[in-house]
Amino acid sequence: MGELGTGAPAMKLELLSQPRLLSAARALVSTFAQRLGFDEILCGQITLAVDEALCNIINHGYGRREDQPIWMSIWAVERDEATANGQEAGLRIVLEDNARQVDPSTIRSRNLEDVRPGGLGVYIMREIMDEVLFEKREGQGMRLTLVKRFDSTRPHETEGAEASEGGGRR
Amino acid sequence: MGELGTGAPAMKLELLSQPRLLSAARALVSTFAQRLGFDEILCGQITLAVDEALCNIINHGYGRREDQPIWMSIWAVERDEATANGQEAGLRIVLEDNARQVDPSTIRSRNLEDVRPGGLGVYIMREIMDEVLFEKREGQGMRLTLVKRFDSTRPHETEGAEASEGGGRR
Amino acid sequence: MNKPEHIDVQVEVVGASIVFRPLGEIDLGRAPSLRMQLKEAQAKKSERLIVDLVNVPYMDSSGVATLIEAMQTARKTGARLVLCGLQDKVRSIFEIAKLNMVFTIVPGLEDAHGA
Amino acid sequence: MNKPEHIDVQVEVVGASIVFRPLGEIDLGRAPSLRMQLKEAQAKKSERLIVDLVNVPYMDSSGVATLIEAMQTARKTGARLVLCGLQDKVRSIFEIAKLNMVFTIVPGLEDAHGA
Ligand SMILES: Nc1ncnc2c1ncn2[C@@H]1O[C@H](COP(=O)(O)OP(=O)(O)O)[C@@H](O)[C@H]1O
Ligand SMILES: Nc1ncnc2c1ncn2[C@@H]1O[C@H](COP(=O)(O)OP(=O)(O)O)[C@@H](O)[C@H]1O
Repeated sequence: MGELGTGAPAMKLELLSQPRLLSAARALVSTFAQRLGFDEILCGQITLAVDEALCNIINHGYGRREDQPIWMSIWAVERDEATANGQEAGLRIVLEDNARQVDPSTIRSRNLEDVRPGGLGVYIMREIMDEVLFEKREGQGMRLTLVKRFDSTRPHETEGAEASEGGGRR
Repeated sequence: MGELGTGAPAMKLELLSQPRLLSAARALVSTFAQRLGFDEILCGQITLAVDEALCNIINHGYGRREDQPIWMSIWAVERDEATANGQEAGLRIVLEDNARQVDPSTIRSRNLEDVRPGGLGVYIMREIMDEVLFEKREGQGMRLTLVKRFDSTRPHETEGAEASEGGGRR
Repeated sequence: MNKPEHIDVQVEVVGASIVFRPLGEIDLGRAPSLRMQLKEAQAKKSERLIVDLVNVPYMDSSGVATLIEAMQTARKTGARLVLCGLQDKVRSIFEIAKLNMVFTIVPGLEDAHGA
Repeated sequence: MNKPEHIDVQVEVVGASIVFRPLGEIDLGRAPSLRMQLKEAQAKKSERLIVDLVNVPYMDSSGVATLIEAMQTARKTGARLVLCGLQDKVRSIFEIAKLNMVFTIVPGLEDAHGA
């Protein structure tokens, strides 16, 4: 299977690290996921995962500084393109920043059983997306790769469905 | 009055010249205009103007080639920022491409009285936006600047309102 | 590179009218699909073609161009073309382009059958 | 550089309950405003705080964190906190974060008064 998203991204959004821009970034992701054919619940979940990632860059990466750049690149392989090219069909979103570099292994969720404010973002990303990869960029800043396939291996949670119960903490 | 939109744009979207990406670009513009405080009708109109501009780049600039870049930069000055900085409050959107350069004076609408398919895009942009400026970029490609102010001088058309009747053809 | 985009349309024959109801946004990518399906509907030569836009939240000038073309076809064959169900955002483009006098536009489907 | 964002909230006192109804998306920019207004509502010390999310189309984890904090405050004072009116997208985040068992969540406002 070819890797999802090689060549130029369909879209690349550069935005300042400002919370007021998040709704526009979400609208971009959600509308594009919808046009690709993800169902409404999945579009909402993908959008949530990206939003959580952007919030973390603003909060942890840039310490709430509002004048810093974030880059969001989006690749898409549609179902019939995938069949034709031997690629996997889905959406690949890469977020990059110029923020301080941290060891990727330190970016993880707390234990969910300990209910308290905060500490849900990374858990949510991993629950929703098929791939969640934090890396240091060459030079400066971090890169986060988020992949969601049409043939997702993640449970599609709906009311009452507890398919991932006991799936562990990451 | 300071010019609307100096310094780094709040957002810059680079997209390939593909019609399937237009809905996502529209969602970005519409949601951001809404967050800035434009009312629903105006958000829809601003989005339409930008969409028409993107269609023209795809159709006329790139002759429907789907692998070419388009850049959309967005600056915003909120109402209270404007008061504080002596700037005009509103939205400035700049579209740039690498397409063939044409004399800006050749980009204009046909006579609307002659009802036939096509030839509405530029007219619509000028009806909606306060500024519509086509320019050749340095080197290659075109640049289109679209500005909408909160204190717009354009009529806000609503059902039955014919404020711009006889406003002439451009 | 990318397949042409498709727009779903419900088509019903009601008496001497065809009701043509597209579902979703009509933009540059989808206008060709709309155009083809309008041609098919017009080939059926009904007295009246009702384009019900109740499920169209957005339309750009490529959609409008497609409807103007359909109107010209209708005129040639002596058929009527009626638009109904326009949402605010869609009505806005017809007003801006000064086409609300050129098309026969009525509020709802029930008004369209007599228009 | 940018002003903190505000979220509109309708607050009503109904018997021994306060109904707290935010309007619009709850995200990183708006969570601080929600937090402040929740604190004000909780300072009124009613028996039950009903957070009616019927007009909230979207919530991220900063909104959820704010509600967890409000729940902890409620527990300290012996008050009840009840959530109602969750739209599908909002319910989804509570399910993913396994918080649907932690909060008291009921379908509609009419169910919340007894919960
Ligand atoms: N972009 C980032 N840069 C640096 N650290 C991060 C980043 N994202 C997450 N982290 C670290 O991972 C932890 C867990 O993140 P998360 O699950 O989103 O919870 P929260 O943001 O509420 O703390 C954070 O507290 C932070 O230490
Ligand atoms: N980006 C562009 N590059 C080159 N020519 C353009 C561009 N945009 C518009 N034009 C020219 O201006 C004319 C009017 O455009 P418009 O009003 O949008 O109508 P239409 O696109 O339907 O022809 C076009 O026919 C074209 O000749």
